[in-house]
Amino acid sequence: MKILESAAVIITGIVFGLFLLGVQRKLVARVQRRYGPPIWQQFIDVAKLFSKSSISHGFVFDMGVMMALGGTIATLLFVPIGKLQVLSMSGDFIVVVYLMAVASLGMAMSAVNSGNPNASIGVMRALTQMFGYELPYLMVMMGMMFAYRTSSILGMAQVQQGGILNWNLFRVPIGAIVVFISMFGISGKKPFDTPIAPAEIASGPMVEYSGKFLGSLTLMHALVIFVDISIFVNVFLGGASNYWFFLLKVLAVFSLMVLISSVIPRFRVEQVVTFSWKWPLFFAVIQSVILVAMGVR
Amino acid sequence: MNPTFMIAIPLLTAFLLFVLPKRRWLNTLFITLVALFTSVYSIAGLFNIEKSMSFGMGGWPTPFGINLVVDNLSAFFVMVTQLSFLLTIFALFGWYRAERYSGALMMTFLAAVNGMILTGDLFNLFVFMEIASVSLFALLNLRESSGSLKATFNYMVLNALASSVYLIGIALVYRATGTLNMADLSQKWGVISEASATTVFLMLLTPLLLKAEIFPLNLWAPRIYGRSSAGITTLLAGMVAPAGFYAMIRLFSLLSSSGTTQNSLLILAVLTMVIGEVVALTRKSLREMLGFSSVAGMGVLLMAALSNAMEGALFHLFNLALAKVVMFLSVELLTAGGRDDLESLKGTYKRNPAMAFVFASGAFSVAGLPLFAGFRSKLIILSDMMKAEHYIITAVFIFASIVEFFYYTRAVQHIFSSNEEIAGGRQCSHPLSTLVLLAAAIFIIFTGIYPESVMALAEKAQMALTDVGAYVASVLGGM
Amino acid sequence: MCPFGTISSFSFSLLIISPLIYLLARFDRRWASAFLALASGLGLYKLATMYGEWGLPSQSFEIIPNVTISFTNSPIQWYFAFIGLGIMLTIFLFEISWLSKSRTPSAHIFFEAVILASLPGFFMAGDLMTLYIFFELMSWAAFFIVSQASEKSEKAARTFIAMNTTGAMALLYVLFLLYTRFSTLNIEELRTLLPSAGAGFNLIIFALFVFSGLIKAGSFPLHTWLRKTHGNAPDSFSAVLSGYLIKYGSFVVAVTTVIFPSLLLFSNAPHFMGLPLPNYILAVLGGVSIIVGTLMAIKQQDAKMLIAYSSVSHAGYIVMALAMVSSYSVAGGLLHVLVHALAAAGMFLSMAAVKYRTGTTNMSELGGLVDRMPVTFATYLISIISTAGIPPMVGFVSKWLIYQSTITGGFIFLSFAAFFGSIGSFLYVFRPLATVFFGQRPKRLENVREVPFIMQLPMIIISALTVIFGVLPSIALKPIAEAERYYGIKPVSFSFSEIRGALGSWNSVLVFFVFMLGFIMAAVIFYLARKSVRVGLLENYTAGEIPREIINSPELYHYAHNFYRPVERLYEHHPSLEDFYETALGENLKKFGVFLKTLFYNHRLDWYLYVSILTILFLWWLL
Amino acid sequence: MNLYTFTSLLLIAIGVYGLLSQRHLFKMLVSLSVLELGVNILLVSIGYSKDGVAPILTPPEQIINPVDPLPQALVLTAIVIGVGTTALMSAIIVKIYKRTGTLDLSSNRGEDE
Repeated sequence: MKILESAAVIITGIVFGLFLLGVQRKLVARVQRRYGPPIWQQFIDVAKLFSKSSISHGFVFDMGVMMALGGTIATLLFVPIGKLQVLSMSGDFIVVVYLMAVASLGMAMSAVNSGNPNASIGVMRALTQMFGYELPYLMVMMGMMFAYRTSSILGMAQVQQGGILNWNLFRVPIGAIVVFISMFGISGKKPFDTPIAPAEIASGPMVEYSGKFLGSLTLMHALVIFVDISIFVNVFLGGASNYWFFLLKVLAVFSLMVLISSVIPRFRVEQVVTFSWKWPLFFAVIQSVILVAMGVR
Repeated sequence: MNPTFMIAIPLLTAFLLFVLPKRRWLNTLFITLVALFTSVYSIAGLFNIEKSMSFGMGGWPTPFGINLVVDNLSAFFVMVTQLSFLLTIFALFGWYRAERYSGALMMTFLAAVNGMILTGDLFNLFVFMEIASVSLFALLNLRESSGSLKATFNYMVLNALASSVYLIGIALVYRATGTLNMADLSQKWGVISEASATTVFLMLLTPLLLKAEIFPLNLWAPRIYGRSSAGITTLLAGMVAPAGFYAMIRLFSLLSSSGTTQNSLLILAVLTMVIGEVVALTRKSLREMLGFSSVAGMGVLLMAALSNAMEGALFHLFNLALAKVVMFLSVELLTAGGRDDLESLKGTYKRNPAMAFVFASGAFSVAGLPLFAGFRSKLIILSDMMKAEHYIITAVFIFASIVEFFYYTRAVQHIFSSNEEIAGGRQCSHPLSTLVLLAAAIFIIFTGIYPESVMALAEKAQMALTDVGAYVASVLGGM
Repeated sequence: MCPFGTISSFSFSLLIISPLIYLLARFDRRWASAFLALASGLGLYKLATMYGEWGLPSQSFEIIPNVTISFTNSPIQWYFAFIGLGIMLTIFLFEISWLSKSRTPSAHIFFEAVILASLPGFFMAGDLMTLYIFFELMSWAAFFIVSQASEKSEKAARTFIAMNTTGAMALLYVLFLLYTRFSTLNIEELRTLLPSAGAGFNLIIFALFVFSGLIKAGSFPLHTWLRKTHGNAPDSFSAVLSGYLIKYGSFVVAVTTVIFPSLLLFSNAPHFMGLPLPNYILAVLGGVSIIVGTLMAIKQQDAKMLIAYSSVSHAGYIVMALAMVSSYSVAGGLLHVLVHALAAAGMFLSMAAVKYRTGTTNMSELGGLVDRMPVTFATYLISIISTAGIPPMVGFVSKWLIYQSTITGGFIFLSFAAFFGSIGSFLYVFRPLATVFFGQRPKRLENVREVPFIMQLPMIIISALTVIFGVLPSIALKPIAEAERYYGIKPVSFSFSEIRGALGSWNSVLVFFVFMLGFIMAAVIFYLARKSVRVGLLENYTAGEIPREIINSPELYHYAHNFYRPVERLYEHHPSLEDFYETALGENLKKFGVFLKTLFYNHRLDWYLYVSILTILFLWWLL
Repeated sequence: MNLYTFTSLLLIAIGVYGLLSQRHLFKMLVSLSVLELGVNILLVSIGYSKDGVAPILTPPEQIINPVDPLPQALVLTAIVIGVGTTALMSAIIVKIYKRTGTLDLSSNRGEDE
């Protein structure tokens, strides 16, 4: 039973994640008054990438990619998706956040081992940026965990039941906004896309990938976006008891993100840090002070 | 033990040297044997002193004539000075042959220092002090190469001044009480009014403070230390200063002094310590550094003595004297009388590993590193000072110890530096000096691990110091 | 026979035979090192047999009345000693081969024998005086080892000894404060006696203990000796310094907060979020230490100095956790001691291995060593994963436990510091990975080989332990829970595979296997696809666009210098405590000394008069 | 205060002033001698009693107003010591002059600071 559920979760993640990427391309195109590719274009791309030949730069280059994809898949299993709760009983928020770091580390390792300086610079930028956006995110979550006395994602979803006004989005509004901003960073959306920045450093970490490597990383990217937004939905939007309803919420949040990011220019790399440490962090601290001092109403 | 021998034998030797054939090795052998004899005699005597004993000189009954007093305290100090002297003689053996004059001067000096410690009479103390000073001055200037003559001249003038003050003090004491015998004086001290008592007391103390290198009367000391050869500096640090210290604490115990006097002396002691340590930190020349450190060490001793840590002070005095003597000598042998700034000392352990080891053990002992003798005595001092609730002074002492630890480890680090190639091969010193100094270094470590033997002596000495009644009784008992 | 006799005799006999070890090293350094490895192994075995026999009376002898050299066995002490001996064992194995790079191998081994001897003496001290004595012995031996590496390291060693002696002397002062008050220095007795003393007295005791502990632990604001000392020490000794010597400080902090019941002592003091103010201030200092260590580590150019600052940051975690004295924080703090010991030893040893083969640890001169030194690389990788606190390694467990405490206590700043250090550590630990092991390999490093097996072995052991404790932290948590029980703190709750915190629980075995599952799935996907073509590092995307002569010089193609320039720029004008201590304290003291020196070097007699009069006036004013 | 005490104090003051104000080594030596002389007179003046008889070779029963003999003995010793010191110091001054060519204490010639 568990195995079936796990398979369902993984398939959902991959399929829906790729679907989201398709939606993104379509939406951006529409905002830019283009027609855009079909929504299933990403499926075609990934299938094509896996069938092509590729270039490897050594053992760590391969292993890093596997670590990245494997780490994300593992993370996915800890996140509750509607009623599909495979391992979410022990889905500790801190564990999930750190498991995602395994994936990032794998990818960074692999990219740097390509020997291309652009990749190194990209990884440096990614890490720098992470230094910026993770802090406000974690500070808000600290307040939430203190207030609810739980670090379980499922637990946080459950306390919000009973009407839309019980959602943390309305109980913890500042925090929700801060986390929403941080999610741009996690999913690498503008203005937080300095690591990729095709015009400056030739797609940064991705510069040396081809064929199945690029395919795996696309899958990973799709999964990261899915996991990330799922956490947001669970923590701030009350989760969902219904599988489809959950996916709908994810889609809604994602669409909002894409719409916003499609009209914003990119930060310079140090601007990311100064910005994140100035406003989101400030509000995050305010929010956690409020949460610690007064709890959740 | 009979104290007369301790004075008479060296003096006799000094004169005999002029009768003996003019052979350097013979002179050296002779004074070595005499030093050995007096040392053994004093140390052997130390272990069978039951109570204090007084010896009247020249057939006079005691308060009128001069008397010598042997008790555990004076015997302890005689042991310290004798050991310093013996070490110096042995360590310089083979490197520095005593000629007739210097041998005679050294013997006179030894007799005078022993006299300073053993005497029970204020004026006699003055006489011995002067003899010690004069023979020391002569020794300082005997060799053409030895340091600054002007420094010596200054020292002599200051010394003469301080002695004059002491003489005035004696005049006042005698006018008021009619006695110069220390034991008798301690009985009659109450006759003097309190204000004059303080003045007289300080007058008597002046040359002792000068000898014991207490600020501000120690301004002469560092230059003498920095410019003189090892023989002289060891005599200064290992004999004159302890003897001055002895006379001082003896006066403290016999003559009651006011709290203000004690406190101001305590502050002077702390100042001596802090100034000495801080300046030593900045000195590049090893001898000068050791000189300032000796000054600071005397400050530590006086501070401990005045803040109820007498036992620790006596034990520390033993350790300090031994370590200082050992260090001065090993520096002399390490540099072969040459340059002694820290940079030029880098890596010298390759040249003379034994002396480097000796220096290190002396340095660590003074710095108070566990396993070395100085650590145990510092511990006792600290513990007693804390018990007497001298919290701030203890903190200052601790601060001084940090500074001290730092510059000593720095010096040792330079000597043991492996980052410098040293020119020339090994230059081992005379096997006898090496052996004796190594034995002393090992004794330092041994004392650090089993301090009981020396501590027992220090404890007995301290008992003798506090037991004024027994002292007075032994001197005046015969009346 | 009392098993205790053996641990003290371990200490003493090692001290006594250390000159013999010196001679043995003169004869053959490998035998000496192997002998010491064997000795530490023996010590470990002895300790292992002593587990559970707490508080045994020990042979002791007095040094001043009621103050003895004595040893005792309590869970915290056992735990620290065990870690220390373990680290020393690996170092000695490493040095069997490494010593050939040392310029003074015999002296090195001799002083390390002294350090090894002082180890059980310090950690198992039943009496604070014992603690102090071995503390000093250790500093002194470490001082000489550090001096041996190079010209620079001599100065570094002086900084080290200056600060450590200051700490030791503060400890000595506090010992005598305690001694005058209670006439005993026995730790167990003081534990029961201290609550009877006043709060003011306890505060002084606490402050001085913390002062000395922070210096030793290398924690803010007294961390300044770490960079120079760790960076310039002989390479393998850096691992000892960071892996085990700074744990002395952690131990002193543990004594102050846990063994002396600080919560009870300050129960009448003002509280902040339920924590007594002194404890909270200490925790904040720990937090600042995390932040400072992280920021400074990011901007280092030398791998060893970078790791040194990472030690500052980790010392901060330990201090912070121990200061909070809750069930989770103490468990987390103590576990973090193990984590950092393993991680720092792993990182420093791998850097020592790199230097052994390449002769430098300056990151911009290195690159691409992953193919040449795979074991070293793997050790470094595992150690940094643990340092950064990423799940399958033990580093995550301790951080998770610390978070439990900061979050449930509602300490916003402390949580912030903990998160800051955790995320920042991704940055700085990645840098040596990227610039030493990855990227273009300079031509002169073409012929670098992996270090000999005897040097790989300790690295493999450390990596294996990091993983094993990461998957099964319950092994390490067992003595920790025992320690908490012993000192009256609610023990942390855990089972074979699950750790239960205040906010939730997680299953370490499950996480590990899910991760492995994910990895296998990814590998299956990966290997089902078409096989890739292996190419060299210089053949990459930009290959066609760069002139041949530049491509042939891989150094030009390696992004390593000023790696985190964008971040560094944010705080490049920061004030430096290191300078502050050196100029404000050291230099000014020297200037003062030079000024005082002029007192002594004047020929004129009237000068003496002036000085005397001034002194008399001073005394008059004072009294 | 009798005349002797007064004289001695005056001499001591002159000596101290001389020591402090003079830079010339021999002048300093002379000042020191004056100082010592003053101290010696002070010592003698202790034992002084007006119209006293020295208790030398006089039968004890005839002494009505004896002079204390002890200070005189002390002074003898002090004088001897003073002579010794003075001689030694003159020797050193000569040596200083030979080496540095000056008798000025405050000059730094020949000094290796």
